Amino acid sequence: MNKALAVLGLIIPLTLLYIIYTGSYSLFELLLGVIVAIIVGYLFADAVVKHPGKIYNPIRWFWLLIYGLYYLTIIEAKAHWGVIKLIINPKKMNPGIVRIPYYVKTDYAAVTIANSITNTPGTVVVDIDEKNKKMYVHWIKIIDTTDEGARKHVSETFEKYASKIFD
Amino acid sequence: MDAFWNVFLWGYIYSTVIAIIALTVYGMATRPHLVKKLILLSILSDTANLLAVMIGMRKGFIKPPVFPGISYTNHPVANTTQLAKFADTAVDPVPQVLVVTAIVIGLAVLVFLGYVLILLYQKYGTLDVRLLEAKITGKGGKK
Amino acid sequence: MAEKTGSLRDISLAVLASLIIILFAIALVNTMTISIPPQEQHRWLSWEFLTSTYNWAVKKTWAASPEVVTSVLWDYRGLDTVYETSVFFLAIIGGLMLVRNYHPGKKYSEKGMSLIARTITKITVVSVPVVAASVALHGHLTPGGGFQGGSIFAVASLLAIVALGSGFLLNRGWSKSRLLGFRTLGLIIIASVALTLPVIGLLDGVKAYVIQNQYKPWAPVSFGYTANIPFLGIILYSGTLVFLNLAEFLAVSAGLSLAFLIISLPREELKKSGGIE
Amino acid sequence: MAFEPPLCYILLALFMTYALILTYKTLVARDLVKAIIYSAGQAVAYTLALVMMAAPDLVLAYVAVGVGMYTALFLFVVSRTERYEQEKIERGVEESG
Amino acid sequence: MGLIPPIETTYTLLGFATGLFILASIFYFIRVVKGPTLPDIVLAIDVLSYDLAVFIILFSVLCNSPLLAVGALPLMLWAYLLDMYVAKYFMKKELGE
Amino acid sequence: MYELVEAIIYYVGIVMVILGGILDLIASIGMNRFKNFYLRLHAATIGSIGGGFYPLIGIGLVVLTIHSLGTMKYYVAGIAFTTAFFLLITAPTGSHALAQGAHRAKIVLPEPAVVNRLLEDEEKVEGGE
Repeated sequence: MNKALAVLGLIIPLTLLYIIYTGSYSLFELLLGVIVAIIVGYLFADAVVKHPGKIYNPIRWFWLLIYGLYYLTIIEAKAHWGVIKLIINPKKMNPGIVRIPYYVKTDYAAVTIANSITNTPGTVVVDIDEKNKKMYVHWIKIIDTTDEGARKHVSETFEKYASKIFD
Repeated sequence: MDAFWNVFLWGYIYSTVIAIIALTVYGMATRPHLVKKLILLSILSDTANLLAVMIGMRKGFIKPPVFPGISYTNHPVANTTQLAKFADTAVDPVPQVLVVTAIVIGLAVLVFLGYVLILLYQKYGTLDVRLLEAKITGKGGKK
Repeated sequence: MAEKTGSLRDISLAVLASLIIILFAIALVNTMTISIPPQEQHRWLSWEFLTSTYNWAVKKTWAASPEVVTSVLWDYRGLDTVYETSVFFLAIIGGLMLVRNYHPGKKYSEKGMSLIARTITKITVVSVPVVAASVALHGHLTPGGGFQGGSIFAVASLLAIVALGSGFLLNRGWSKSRLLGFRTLGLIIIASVALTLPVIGLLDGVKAYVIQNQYKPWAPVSFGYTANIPFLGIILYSGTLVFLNLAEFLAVSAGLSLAFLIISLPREELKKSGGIE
Repeated sequence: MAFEPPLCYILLALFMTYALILTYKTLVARDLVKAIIYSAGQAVAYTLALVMMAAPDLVLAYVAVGVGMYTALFLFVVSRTERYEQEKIERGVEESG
Repeated sequence: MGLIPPIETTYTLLGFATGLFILASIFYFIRVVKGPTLPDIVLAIDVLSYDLAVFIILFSVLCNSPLLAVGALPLMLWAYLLDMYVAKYFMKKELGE
Repeated sequence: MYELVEAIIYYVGIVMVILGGILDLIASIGMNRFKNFYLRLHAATIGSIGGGFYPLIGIGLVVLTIHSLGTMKYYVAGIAFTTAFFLLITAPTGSHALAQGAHRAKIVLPEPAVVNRLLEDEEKVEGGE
């Protein structure tokens, strides 16, 4: 039952991927896409979707959209500018690895935070400790070396949105 | 002038291909490790395939040999002028066809050789040709 | 000192080899087997293929597909490709000697890499087969086909093996016999598609060829090329091409997944099942 | 159009140069893993050369095979066997073997 | 129609961007050849693949042959695969675990 | 109205493509200027996001306004958007995996470093056991 719900939840994203990749929009292609999505979902769905109910919740999708727009425009622009300045003048950097705790529950939320951190130039997640819920982040220009201080500078915004989207 | 540049560039491109073939053949002959030989063999087969495709190129090229704009439901009848125009700008498809299967077959053969290498290592404990020779024949290797 | 002379010998050998090959190349160019720069006119054969595969006016030589490469691969030169597929099958079979005493049904390790790599790889493993299926299904319309889609699918399973552990696929039931079964199923579909028209021709008393796709004046049986499905429109499926592409997709993806699944079994497993010494 | 044929030939020559240099690095690398990575880079260069030659079918097949699978195969073999290629071997090892 | 500049201007701008990407690929390639350690080489090949994937799509638009663009997705994905192998090889030497 | 939307799409796209090219060039120079593998990871992030993701989206948008391509413009745009999506999720994962592998195997260590909590914690675990 759970698996059937998971497959149903995967049909829409996978069909969307199929249609966008194919690039021709007709009813027949849609049908083929749904068939392919069902077969692939049958093969792998239970590994990807643990709680199928979350896929059908439009509020989470709304927050994902807001977060995506905010992240891709403002945060990325700031971070890019910071590292470009360092490329022009490499003497100003202050690198090191800091420890950052995270307080979200699900795997997907943790991965969203980690990938958001890595995707902003200037910070890269080097290692992740699943048991103690800590990430080790290589930061090119350290402002604060304590755990909570570093979290405030690096990942607090991401965490707020990630818990809204996935928890 | 333009023709000179074309000939020069194509001479350069063909010489790089020939140099790669020479390097790989030389390396396969002289490097002692079997995995290195396998890597160079893969590069050699790819280069041969590339040379085949290169011979199929044409002067006014840069169109793949696929008639564009056809989908499952939208398939207009192509008339002779369209087809002639398409064939005039497309590259030669025959070498590409020969190469498509050659790539996958080459992969399968290399996978097979990889299995053989693993078995060889399990039996003799080395993949160096000189040591292997010594172990198989029971005498000293190359003197 | 010995090091130096060795490298000198290396360099001189390399120069000698490249000289020989350059002489060969000059000979080839002079005898006009290849031309520098590339030729302006088409060769006869390629012009024939390019103008006839999608020529609705001359239906006795066409393949009903705008994709010239796929139609040469599976129609004009189809028998050759079938042989090459079986060579590929035999190479995979030869590789199975590593796991002669392989016992399915036990739990394998599913450790994998870090949390991030595992989660993203799961998403990728779900998405890549969709792309592979799209490439294979449009093999007769846009670049792509069975070989290409199969190798893309195989890379997805390779990704699962590396980042999630080979247990992810093995515990899911992708056993050796099942994958080999899919591999054989692909070959059987290819063989039956190739033999359908000769059998029909034999029953009807007309001529037909192995791997015949479209109608020929001297062999008047064919697979057809369009299907009129209600609500969906007229679908161009190009005769045998779509079936052969799908079968090849199945065969290549199962075969390559099997090959990499076996080579990636943990060392103790391999030793137990291989029975080496 | 922006890409006249001579420009395409220059790009093709550039990518063939990449492939040549990486093949040389593959040949001389003593560390086999390094050699494998260089050969993957050479596969990327060949892919671009195939794009220049207008062969999309080959690009799809070759990227998967050259970058994805050759690398995997060789790394599997190397991780099962030994990593370094020795230039000289000790005579003592030979005698005992 | 008046709001969008003519198609030649678009092609000129895209051609300029393509030149930038080719120049960047040369610098990445220098890092591939120089890269002292193994992770450096892999990282440089990685970014080189991303760069060239963008170049493939730009090239297909500029040459007015859109079917050439298919190579971009595999090229980018298999670079990711290369990362995975090498990282796994570093961490435990046993790839199928 | 339709023309206005098309013009907005076009200008956003072309700006993203050219900005992406410049960012990619800067990132490639940074790859050569930075001294350490861990520092180069940051330049690589610029190369993958600024020099990969943004131009891909940009090309997808620009192609949608080139009508001479016919229906094939959806094909190119679809490939561009799909590639961008995969790039957004896989590029950081690749960087992370590479960094983790390099640090675990101690192939390169982040030097100079103001503070290295990861090394401290690893040593603590090893000392405790």
